[in-house]
Amino acid sequence: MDSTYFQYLDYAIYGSAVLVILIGLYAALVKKSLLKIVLGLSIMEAGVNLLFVALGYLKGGTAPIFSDGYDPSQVMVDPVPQALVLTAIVIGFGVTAVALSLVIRLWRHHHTLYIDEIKNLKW
Amino acid sequence: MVGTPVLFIAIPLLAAFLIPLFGMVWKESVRIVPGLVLTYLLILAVNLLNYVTVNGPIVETIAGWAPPFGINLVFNAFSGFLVTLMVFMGLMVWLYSYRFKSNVEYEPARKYFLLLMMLVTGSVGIVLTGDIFNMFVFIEIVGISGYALTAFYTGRDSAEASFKYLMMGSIASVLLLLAIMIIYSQLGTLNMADIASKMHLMDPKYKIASFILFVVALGIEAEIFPLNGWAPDAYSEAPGPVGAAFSGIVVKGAVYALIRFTYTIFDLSGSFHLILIIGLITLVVAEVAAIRQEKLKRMLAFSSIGQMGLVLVAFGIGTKEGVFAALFIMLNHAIIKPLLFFTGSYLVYHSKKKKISDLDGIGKLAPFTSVLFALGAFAIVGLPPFAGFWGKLSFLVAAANSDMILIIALILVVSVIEIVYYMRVVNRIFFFKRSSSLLARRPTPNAYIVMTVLGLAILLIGFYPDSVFGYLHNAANSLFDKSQYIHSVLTATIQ
Amino acid sequence: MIAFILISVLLVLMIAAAIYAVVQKDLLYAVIATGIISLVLSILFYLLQAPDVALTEATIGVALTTIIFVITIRNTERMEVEADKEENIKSTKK
Amino acid sequence: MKKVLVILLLAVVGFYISETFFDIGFGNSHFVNNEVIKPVKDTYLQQTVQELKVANTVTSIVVNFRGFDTLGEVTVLFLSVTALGSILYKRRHHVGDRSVLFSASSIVTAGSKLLFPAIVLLGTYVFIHGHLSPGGGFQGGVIIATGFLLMLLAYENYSVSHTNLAIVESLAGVTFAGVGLLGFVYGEQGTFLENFLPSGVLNDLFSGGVIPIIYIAVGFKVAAELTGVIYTVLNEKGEQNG
Repeated sequence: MDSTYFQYLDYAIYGSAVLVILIGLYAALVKKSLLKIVLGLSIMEAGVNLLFVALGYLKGGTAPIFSDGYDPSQVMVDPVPQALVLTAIVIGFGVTAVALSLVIRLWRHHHTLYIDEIKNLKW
Repeated sequence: MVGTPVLFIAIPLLAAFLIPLFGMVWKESVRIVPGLVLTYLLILAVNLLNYVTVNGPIVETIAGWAPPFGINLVFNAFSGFLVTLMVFMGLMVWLYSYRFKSNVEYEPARKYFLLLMMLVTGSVGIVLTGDIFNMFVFIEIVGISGYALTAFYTGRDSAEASFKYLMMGSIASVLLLLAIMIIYSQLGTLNMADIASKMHLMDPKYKIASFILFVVALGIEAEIFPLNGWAPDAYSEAPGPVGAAFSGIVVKGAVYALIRFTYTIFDLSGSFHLILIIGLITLVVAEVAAIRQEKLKRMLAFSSIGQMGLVLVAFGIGTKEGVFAALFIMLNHAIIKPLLFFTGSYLVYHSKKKKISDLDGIGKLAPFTSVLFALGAFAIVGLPPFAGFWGKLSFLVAAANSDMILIIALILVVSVIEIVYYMRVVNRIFFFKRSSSLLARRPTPNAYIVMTVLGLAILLIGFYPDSVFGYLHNAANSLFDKSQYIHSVLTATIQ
Repeated sequence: MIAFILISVLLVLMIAAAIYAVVQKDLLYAVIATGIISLVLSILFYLLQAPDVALTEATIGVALTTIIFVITIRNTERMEVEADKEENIKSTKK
Repeated sequence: MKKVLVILLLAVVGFYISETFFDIGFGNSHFVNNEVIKPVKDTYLQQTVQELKVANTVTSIVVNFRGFDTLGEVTVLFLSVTALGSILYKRRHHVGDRSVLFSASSIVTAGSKLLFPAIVLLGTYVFIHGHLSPGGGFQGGVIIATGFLLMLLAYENYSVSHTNLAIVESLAGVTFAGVGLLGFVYGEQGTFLENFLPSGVLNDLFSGGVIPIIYIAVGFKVAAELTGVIYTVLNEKGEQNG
């Protein structure tokens, strides 16, 4: 593969991961629908996960699995971010599930997902 | 040695997994088992703390890999002190809610006690762990238990408060992950001691970036000023004991993390000043907000945020005396604020809006709770001879020794504000005419025990501050001895 | 070269899906767009030599998260009512 | 007004973060100084072959080196199931009041019946081979949970016993923590979660000591927990809206 493409990709992957985080954060902060806020949080987590995995990537590296036919001369990508992201994804799912259950609870009481109608407390 | 630090995590987890099974056999066990676990943890904590004072820190390795590779737990005088405090408060909260929740059905009761136990375990884990990613996992454990406990009552606003808390918590965890990423990308390790020993190699640019991310992320949990929007709602909408648990246990864990990062891991010169300034802002804003509150629990929540600001200011002074004062204030706050929450939630139990004005003249109806509330109020504003006095005194001494005259003046002004709003409540309780026809609720026997124990603790520390001085000094020394922390972790062998 | 084009397309798709998910008023479509983000992400993980993470993201992100969102929408409401309601509230307050 | 402020804030934050990450660089060894730092990943890659005999390094990190994280992670899932139950708790339980996403045709029902065993088998395969190939307890567990999801969607009256789920979940959790505690007794160094069984041969199904055992427990636990999550949310029928 050509090295110039890689140079472009250097920026593209990180850049789009950060962009996705920002889009999610925007949705979480600005949107008025409870479900949109939760969606924003989960988009944000997706961006962070991509950023983390991209951080562990090594050019020309292989997956860190020593299966029968692996080539000892090749470098392996960093396995640590992958392990951490694995944990982060599962935790993110747990938090999303709790958030959605809260959305259902709020719906049960207010019959709306629109945040301004729910606001009894100061935000 | 009587046990190892990992039991603080392993035993509650084992119990948590077993509780559903026990519950199928004997329903009452879901209430009792968490209490037994917490009692055991308290015994363990006291024993280990005494062991540590004599023999130096315990570094526990996990999965048989020496520290930079495996995760490790550090039990030294500083973390041990906090763990003991947290577990003690956890036990108190459990005891308080043991009968408080007796009118609740089996299923919710099981979940309540399980989540409460995990809240304590998670906070203990934050304090004990020596690994930044592991800390993230424990913060999430605390977070999820916290969200669920906040929304425990099916009233309208509790779910809203919880959702707010969850939103802030999720953003915090994303920022925390970003900070962890930056550190990992530079130093290739996640172990705190290892990071601390290699921190000088890191480019200042990355240092600052990750430090800011850490402060913002942990600041959300530690209720630092612009980030604490969730706290008053969560405190006032959560069940009374949970509010006490938040102020007595959870916040302590977050502050610990913040302090560990400032003191041990990062070697930025401006970090102490940053902590000092955010502490001051938090303190002033929270106390000013507290004076305007009409609901008792919200007032207590803002007062709690203010106290945490005071703790951060004390840590930000950056001297050993400052740390000593900060720990003393933390100890006082951990004992007094739950007492205020406990007594307060009984005083406003029958009032619909939980307003302070509903308390008029309740002192005659519920003398015991009222007197203890007054005791707590006197103690937290720092009147002698109660516990809070010594904390504030040592703080003023520390500030004076560092020539921070302005800060002393500011703290005194804030203390006056504090006195004003607490005395206003006490005044209403004892000297106003009863206007509403509401009756006071009699505390359950468990609540009597808990309140008495906490009240006695306040008096004990007030009259014999020497009884805790030794532990606090050791804790302050161990926080300051950065090289010893690094050394003891990195050379840790298996006991 | 092929990998390069593939990655570029995937990244563009991911950002487009993210923006779509945020602006779309129909929450069901927004949720499906989020599912597409996860799908793209799992392919990217695979290309970045992280098959474990790819498998996890594909199962949790694509399947489970999407389905519990869909169930929640089913239990609550499907459209994000924003603009018109805002005016309603303003008018009622006045 | 708020939107503009938020966008400005996000622009600053985004610029700062992306600037930092562009500086770190993509795809190269970005550690400050490999000789001095000695990144932990090198040791992981080495020891997973030499000591643990686990082919998949990610598995060995997740289950052994950083097994404590995984214990915490399973706990997070466990707690979120508990939290879900407590948040959505209702006094009066309407059994069979499940929200129906779509009315399943006979093709769907027959197909899911056919697919269900295959999915469960696939999930089992994935978590049993977690130490050899990509995948493991989490992935396998999730796959099995999707199998149950399929059945729940296809059959309106298909139900999963909460008691059974709780039993599976508890037993799996106890296995995890119990195996961890056994490390105290039988481990060479007597630490929590230590590998106390012989490691075997690399790329053998029975290799890696306790790692496959823990991962299988994780698989069962995750499957039970996620099925519980889906089941709880699915049975939460709100007012139908159109």
